[in-house]
Amino acid sequence: MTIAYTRQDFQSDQEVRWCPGCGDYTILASVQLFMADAGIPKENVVFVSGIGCAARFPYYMETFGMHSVHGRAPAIATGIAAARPELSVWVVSGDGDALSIGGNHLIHALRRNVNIKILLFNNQIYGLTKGQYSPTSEAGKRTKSSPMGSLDHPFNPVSLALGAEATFVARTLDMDRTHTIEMLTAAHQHQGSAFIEIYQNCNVFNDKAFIELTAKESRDENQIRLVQGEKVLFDGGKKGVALEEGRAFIVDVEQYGEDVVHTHDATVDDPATAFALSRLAHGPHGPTPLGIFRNVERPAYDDDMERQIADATEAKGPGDLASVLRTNATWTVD
Amino acid sequence: MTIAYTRQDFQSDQEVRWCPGCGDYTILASVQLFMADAGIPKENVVFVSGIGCAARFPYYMETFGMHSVHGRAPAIATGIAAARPELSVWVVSGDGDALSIGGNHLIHALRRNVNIKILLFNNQIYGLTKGQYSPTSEAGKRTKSSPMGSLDHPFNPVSLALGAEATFVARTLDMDRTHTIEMLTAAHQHQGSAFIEIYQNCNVFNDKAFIELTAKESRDENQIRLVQGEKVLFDGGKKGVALEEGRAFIVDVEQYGEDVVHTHDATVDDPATAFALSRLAHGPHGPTPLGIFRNVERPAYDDDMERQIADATEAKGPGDLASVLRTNATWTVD
Amino acid sequence: MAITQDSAPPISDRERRQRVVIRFAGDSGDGMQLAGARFTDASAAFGNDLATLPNFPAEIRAPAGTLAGVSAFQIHIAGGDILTPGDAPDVLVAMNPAALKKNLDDVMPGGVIVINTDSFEERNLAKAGYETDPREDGTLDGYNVLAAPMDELTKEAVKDSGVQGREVLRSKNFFALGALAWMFDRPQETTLDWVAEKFAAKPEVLAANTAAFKAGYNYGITTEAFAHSTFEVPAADLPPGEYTNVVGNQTIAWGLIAGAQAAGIPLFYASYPITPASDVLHELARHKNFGIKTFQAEDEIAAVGLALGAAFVGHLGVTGTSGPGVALKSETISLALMAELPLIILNVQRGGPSTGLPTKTEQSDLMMSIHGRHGDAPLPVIAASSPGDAFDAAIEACRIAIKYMTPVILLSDGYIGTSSEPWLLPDSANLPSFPTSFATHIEGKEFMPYLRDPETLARPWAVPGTPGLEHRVGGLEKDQLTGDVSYDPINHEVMTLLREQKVAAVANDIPDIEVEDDADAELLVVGWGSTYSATRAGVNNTRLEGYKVAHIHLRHLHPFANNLGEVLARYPKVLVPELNRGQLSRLLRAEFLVPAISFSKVQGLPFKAAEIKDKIIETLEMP
Amino acid sequence: MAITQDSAPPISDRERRQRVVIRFAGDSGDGMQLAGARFTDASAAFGNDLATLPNFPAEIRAPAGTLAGVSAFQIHIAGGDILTPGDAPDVLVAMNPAALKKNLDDVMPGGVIVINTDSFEERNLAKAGYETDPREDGTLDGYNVLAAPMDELTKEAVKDSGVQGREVLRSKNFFALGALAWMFDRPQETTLDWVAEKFAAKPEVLAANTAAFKAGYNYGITTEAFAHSTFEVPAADLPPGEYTNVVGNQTIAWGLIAGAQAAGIPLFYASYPITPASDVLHELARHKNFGIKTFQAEDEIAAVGLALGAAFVGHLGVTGTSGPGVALKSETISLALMAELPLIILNVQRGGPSTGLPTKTEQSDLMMSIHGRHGDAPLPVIAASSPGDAFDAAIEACRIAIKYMTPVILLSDGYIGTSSEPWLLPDSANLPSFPTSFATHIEGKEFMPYLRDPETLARPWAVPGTPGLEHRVGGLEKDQLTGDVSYDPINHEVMTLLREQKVAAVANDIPDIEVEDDADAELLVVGWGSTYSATRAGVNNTRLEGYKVAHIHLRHLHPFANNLGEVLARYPKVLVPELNRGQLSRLLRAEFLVPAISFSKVQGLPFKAAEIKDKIIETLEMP
Ligand SMILES: Cc1ncc(C[n+]2csc(CCOP(=O)(O)OP(=O)(O)O)c2C)c(N)n1
Ligand SMILES: Cc1ncc(C[n+]2csc(CCOP(=O)(O)OP(=O)(O)O)c2C)c(N)n1
Ligand code: SF4
Ligand code: SF4
Ligand SMILES: [Mg+2]
Ligand SMILES: [Mg+2]
Repeated sequence: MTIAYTRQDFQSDQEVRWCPGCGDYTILASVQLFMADAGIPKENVVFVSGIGCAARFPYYMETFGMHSVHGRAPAIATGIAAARPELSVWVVSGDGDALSIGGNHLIHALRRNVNIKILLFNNQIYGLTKGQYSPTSEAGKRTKSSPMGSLDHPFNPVSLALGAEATFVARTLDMDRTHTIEMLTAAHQHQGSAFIEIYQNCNVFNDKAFIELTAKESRDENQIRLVQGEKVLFDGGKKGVALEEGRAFIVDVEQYGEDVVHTHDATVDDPATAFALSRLAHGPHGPTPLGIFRNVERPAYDDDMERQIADATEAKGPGDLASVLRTNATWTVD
Repeated sequence: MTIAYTRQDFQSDQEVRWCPGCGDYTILASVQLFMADAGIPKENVVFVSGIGCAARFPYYMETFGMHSVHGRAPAIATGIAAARPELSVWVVSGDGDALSIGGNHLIHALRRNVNIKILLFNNQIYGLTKGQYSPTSEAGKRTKSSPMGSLDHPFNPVSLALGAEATFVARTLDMDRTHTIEMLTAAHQHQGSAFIEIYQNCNVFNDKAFIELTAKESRDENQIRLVQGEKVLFDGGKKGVALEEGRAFIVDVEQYGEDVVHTHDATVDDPATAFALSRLAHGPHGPTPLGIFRNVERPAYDDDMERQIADATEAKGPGDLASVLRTNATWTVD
Repeated sequence: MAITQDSAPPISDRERRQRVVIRFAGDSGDGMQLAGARFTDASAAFGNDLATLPNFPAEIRAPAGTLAGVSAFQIHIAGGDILTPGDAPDVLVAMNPAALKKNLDDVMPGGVIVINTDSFEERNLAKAGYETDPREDGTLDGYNVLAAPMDELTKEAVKDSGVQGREVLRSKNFFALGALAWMFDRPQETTLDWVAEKFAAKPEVLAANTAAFKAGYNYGITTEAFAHSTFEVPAADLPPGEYTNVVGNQTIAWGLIAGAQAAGIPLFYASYPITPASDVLHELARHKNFGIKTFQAEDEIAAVGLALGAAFVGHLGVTGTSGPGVALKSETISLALMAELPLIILNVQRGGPSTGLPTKTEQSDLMMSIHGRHGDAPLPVIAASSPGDAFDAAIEACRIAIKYMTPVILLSDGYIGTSSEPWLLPDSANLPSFPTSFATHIEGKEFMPYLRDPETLARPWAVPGTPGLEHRVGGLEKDQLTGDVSYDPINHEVMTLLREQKVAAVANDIPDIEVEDDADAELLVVGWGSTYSATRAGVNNTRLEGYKVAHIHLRHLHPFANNLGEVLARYPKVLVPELNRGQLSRLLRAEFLVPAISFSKVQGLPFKAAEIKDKIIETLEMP
Repeated sequence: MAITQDSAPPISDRERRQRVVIRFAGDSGDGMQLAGARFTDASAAFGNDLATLPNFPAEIRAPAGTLAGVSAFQIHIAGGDILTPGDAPDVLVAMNPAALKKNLDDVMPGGVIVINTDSFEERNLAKAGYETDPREDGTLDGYNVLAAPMDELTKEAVKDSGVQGREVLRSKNFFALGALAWMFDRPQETTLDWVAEKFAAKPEVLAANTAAFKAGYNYGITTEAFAHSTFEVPAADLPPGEYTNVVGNQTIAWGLIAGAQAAGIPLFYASYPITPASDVLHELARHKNFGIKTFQAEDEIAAVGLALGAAFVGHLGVTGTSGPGVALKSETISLALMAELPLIILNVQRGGPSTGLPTKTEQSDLMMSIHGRHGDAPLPVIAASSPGDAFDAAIEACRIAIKYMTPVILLSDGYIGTSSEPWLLPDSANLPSFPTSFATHIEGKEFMPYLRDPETLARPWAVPGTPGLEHRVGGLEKDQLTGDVSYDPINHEVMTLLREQKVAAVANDIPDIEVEDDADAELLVVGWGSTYSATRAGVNNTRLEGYKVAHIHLRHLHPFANNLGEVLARYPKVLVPELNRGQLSRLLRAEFLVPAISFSKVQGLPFKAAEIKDKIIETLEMP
């Protein structure tokens, strides 16, 4: 049964309160458009977030939702999905929320492959607390808390997710609704946890962080689209990605020919190729891959959990409290 | 100036209280032997641990030490190293301590490249709390908390560290003192954070977890030694490791010849090759690489921090409180 | 398997004792916990009333033979109604010199000491810190020493069983157990049946343990020494019914199962292992056929988050831990309180602060339970008072959490969690039932997730999967009706008061305090939690000496029962014994302005009844 | 730059007022905070005593023109000694309809309303929820309305400056500021100098703001309406000295710098950003030339761990946060307490529980500060009472932490953190000095890391790099001398008591409470923290009406000053005003058994002096 929804069905009555021009608006629209088509009964959808600008997201979705505490959304969502595997559970998180305070829950949710879809709105800054550097900010960034430049070497969220055994890892751009919806659809179809890094512009505290990927004059030479089963070519086919000694390189296709260019396959079990691709760019500077890096099958945690319950019930019969209370020896006093 | 120490100089007066036969004893000996030769003044050495069997380690070292709280040692050690970069700061942690509760501090310490050396005693079990599965236990493991088998897909600590931007990543075995000391020495010489996974046998709750790597009859075919500048050969040269499409494979050298075999270079900046090697084994089963996966240079956090202070002092002169108090406009009432 | 009393052997010319305290002590490797547990089961089967106290060595396994490595198990058996595992053992079984050294001081003057002479050789004596052999230097003067070469006798007994090498001496504890079984006239079958079932898959071990046990029993029969030290402890006159012997970490798990059944919703238990709470996770993990989901999380913060997530979607979310873990959960508990979702936080308390004394008992997390959150953040706090009571306390926590849509802190401690007592099995038919009613449809125009039940002040529980009730909860202050985020000053005050009043309203839903009263008592003893047995025994013993003392024991620490203030006001003196530095006593002073006197003990050990008695008398005699 | 008073313009035929409260209100984008801050500086330069209160919209930027988007800044200027930013504004500047709507109710009857008429068009009226134009429907009857088309006038004024498009109207706030400067006779140079310095790099903006300011000023001079609403608020008779205007997040940072200098050790500040504490991190990060290390950690648990690590190696370890962050730090604070290392935990409190009201003030973390740790875990708690006082409170926290080798909780709140007051600069020569003495050598045979100073009970601070003093600390219970891990029952009790006594001993090292006394007062008002200004003003005003009231204000919340009990006992009634549900009042009741009466306000806002006065009178008149 498909359900006929429109975007409006997923708009809550709350006024949307991000700064005018914030990338979060576009992502919200993409998610609502995706939901309208995805055919998931609205009452079965749960959005969970931590704290941050991005984390206001659930308030704007006319679904069930929880705006929880900073960094803990992946854990709370895991509880939701593990308790009720039939629900469609989504986490919305910022780069501070997911990678700074919440890093541990994120990596554990990914390795467990619990059925939650994690959207990381990466604006490379702490928006809500007014502009401190985040774990994805470039080293040397000057902010209120780093007036002489940050000393932190940033994470590459895709590399980190792959290192944490994630089964589905993708990257997209706030402005590109079509691509975003494509990624959301694939994540939804994936069994288990899915991680999507969404480059999101914070026009107030970190404007133009992704300009190399979005500006008309540079985007072709900087957007590397990963497409399943296709050669990794970009810049109008002039450039391509090749792999050697376990590492990915950009090659001039005219010079080396298309044969050296890698054909993308996100479904290979070994994440090493995906990892190599993730190292092409550290942050959105220069040619940067977008698309699905990894998409492999592994049993979902919540399904396994249900199976153990079914197996136990089959083996022992449904639970009988009276007999549990008699686990230890009993005796009768008359 | 080198200082003449013996192992005894690093033995504290506390009775060592691990279970007889525990792999921790051997590691303690290796660390003490390494320290005796390393030439670091004893009073400049600090061992920091969390909680667990492994975490008792500092009590047995006649150096400064802190047995802190569960999972937080990397953060505390970061404070120590950042405050006093001249100290030699070591973290001792278990697989639960470092990867379960402490995962976030671990990955952040690694990406920041702060000058601490992290030893992960990986026995693939929670020893101190008597035998629950850990984030490195194999899926399906039956323990008290997982009587029907654990559902968790384990971390590969080396992959995780590489995904977290670690500059130095190695793996060794408790029983192999020479190799352990070699790894400790390299970690000590590295500027910034170093991560060593040490396979450690817990003979009480997870005996023989590493038997494939240690048993006489199987160790040759399962220990892949990574040696800088050398071809990655093992099993007496019969087998080797080759890289293709970004992934590492084991090849039969007799069949394919040595030319296809990869030559190990841990100093390449791109961690993708190291990552590919880390995927050869997921847990100590079958051919498993040991040695230094990655060893690259990046400025150490604590050094950078000192430099900013020096720069600020040079630019503004040493701090003058009286003038700071006059940051805002002042006026005089007579 | 129910063992009825008729299987007990006939009574002979044994010394008749109303109560006896026995302590099994040996090296960690000597199997003393197992011996104690078997003796307990046999005593239960015999029909004694009993209470037990295991005492493990501190977390890390200490070298064999040392004082740090001594493991002990104490059991108090009696013909009458007893409450504590006993203050001082009448009988000490010491399997090695360290066990003797560490425990001898506690033994009653003239008590019986059973020792394994084979272990009294030089190396072991040195490890225990004995310079001379205590058997020979007068140390044991005044005790009744029963010595047996247990190593040798065990070896001899098991030689045909098929066990080899190190395994041989593993049966030593069964030898000791056999000897004690003879001394106290315990039914042999209880133990032998257990061995047969437990070691069914290892026939040599089964044979060895059986042989060792019988050898011990027969050694008792045939040996002079033992023959003159036999006791008869009569079966207790307990209320009729079916009994079993339980430890608190079991019963609290079972109580949670019963609570979920009473509520008609699935149980979701998320935890991160920590001493002494881990066994609750282990126990629940065994019962997946109840539809129970247990989850070993990456840390305590994740565990409470998981349980809260499960609660949001309609499960009975529970997270169990000990003090350090509760500290970590504080922020998320506060979220549960703001989101007004049911959640149970079990704290099996241990010695603090920080890592403290992880294997020891203490009641020092009471203040944190009540005040350990930022903001004005009240929630109900309930404490179990014994292993048996833990079952009921857990059910009560479930009831309140769901009815009032609130997180509840359920307090147990290391003593309750690991000690055992006989427990009259509840009649399944009479177990409480409080079926959950989820919101199913919109009342009025719009769904109002914070519209309250006028009586309980609880908001509706509307779970995902219910069409039309889509809504958002969160940690920001909420509008008192719509639940939308509200920064309105007055609304914040209203909501703060509503949260306070809702929790306060629980007081109307719990029984009044009943006083174990001596009509004109001068002194009221107020206890809570695991001190119940010692406090009750102490009070009883004081009364036996003619003093007038009243006693109450609190299950509800927040809110207090409605009549508590009035009860306290009745007595000139109020004494509050606690295993902390006076935390309940401070709460009573703040709430009721009574000059409660704190009796504090922070040694990682339970009170002894005698300590309570002495303190009561001292307090009564104070001007 | 020091501005002396002589630069103030001459006084004309203005209406003389002893005190005036002015509120600037507008859309978040209207620059009201900046206008308020500039007016504050000008008033300070003029010589008024003053107090300010910013009021930002809640965290997320709300759509322009809505009520949620209104940002306000209130300033109280006076000729006499004032304490609060004022209860109700005499003058409201409303830059748009929403600002009017949201603030009008607060304005004093007959007050002055300055409005920007250009913003009163349909769309804005609708966004503010006005159905008819309040300028025309009688809403403003009874007020003195000064209307100016500020958009138009600003556009006109800046047209030659070079700013374009959106930038043009950015100068609107300077127009309003100019008009107010005229009304209140503020020196123009203070503002113009600031503009010149601030926008030196942006000459067009400099020119535009200057032009807009002057246009506003001149509009005041030339317009009838404004000309008749001019005030003279005389310069205050403050103690002589050099003044500056400070917000608490600045002074507390400076106090930490001063504390580290007094101790002669480097400051290490580790923090994770959180409203309203982040500015302390930002301020300290600017002063690396003091050798200060600031560290933005991955979370609050890491931050406290980092600070503790730094403390272990001899730095002044400080970690700053707000309530939710302190909740997360609890476990590690407990470790610091067990390891007995100096550590300062700064809590700039905000509205709770959970995420609560992040941008609003509250005092509801007091109980958590005192009791929010597992185990018996006492530590000193100190509160700042105003922006200026925060400097001294921070120094005091440093002194106690180091002298007693203990973690100390230092409480501030959103009000102190973000509001400002004039502050008499301390004389650098008289700043406290308490040089740290690290352990440098072994006394006796062996280094005893837990051998205590007999007076303070502090253990030695022996830091890495000191040969021979190698030792280990940790969270397990320690032997009272050697510091080795100890599971000994009596040792645990001794150590628990020692930790308690050490903290209690701080009471001997702090000044006795001095009462602002009305000799035979019937009522004592007990305040703490940021309520100081309102409480003091409320008490003063009550006294002016002839009531007899005494007042004390506590800096030390744990332990209390030695004479506190005795002081409390002197008064028949004790009233405790707090921005929480009665937390200090409960502590006083528990400690001293006094029937303290709680006066609670939890609206995310400070007390008004009038609220305090009314409550005092009500309490006095109660039977
Ligand atoms: C426990 C806790 N610590 C700190 C904060 C303050 N805080 C709120 S959001 C945030 C970071 C926001 O950054 P990010 O996650 O990148 O989200 P963004 O605002 O950029 O979307 C911080 C530090 C908090 N609310 N709770
Ligand atoms: C906050 C907290 N949670 C839980 C514990 C209990 N705990 C102590 S050690 C440990 C895990 C030990 O495993 P690992 O780190 O692998 O060390 P090992 O004992 O195997 O060396 C746990 C869960 C604790 N001490 N503190
Ligand atoms: S601060 Fe940045 S991320 Fe936050 S709402 Fe504004 S533009 Fe968006
Ligand atoms: S439990 Fe395992 S890891 Fe711990 S001391 Fe014993 S053998 Fe070693
Ligand atoms: Mg961000
Ligand atoms: Mg382990």
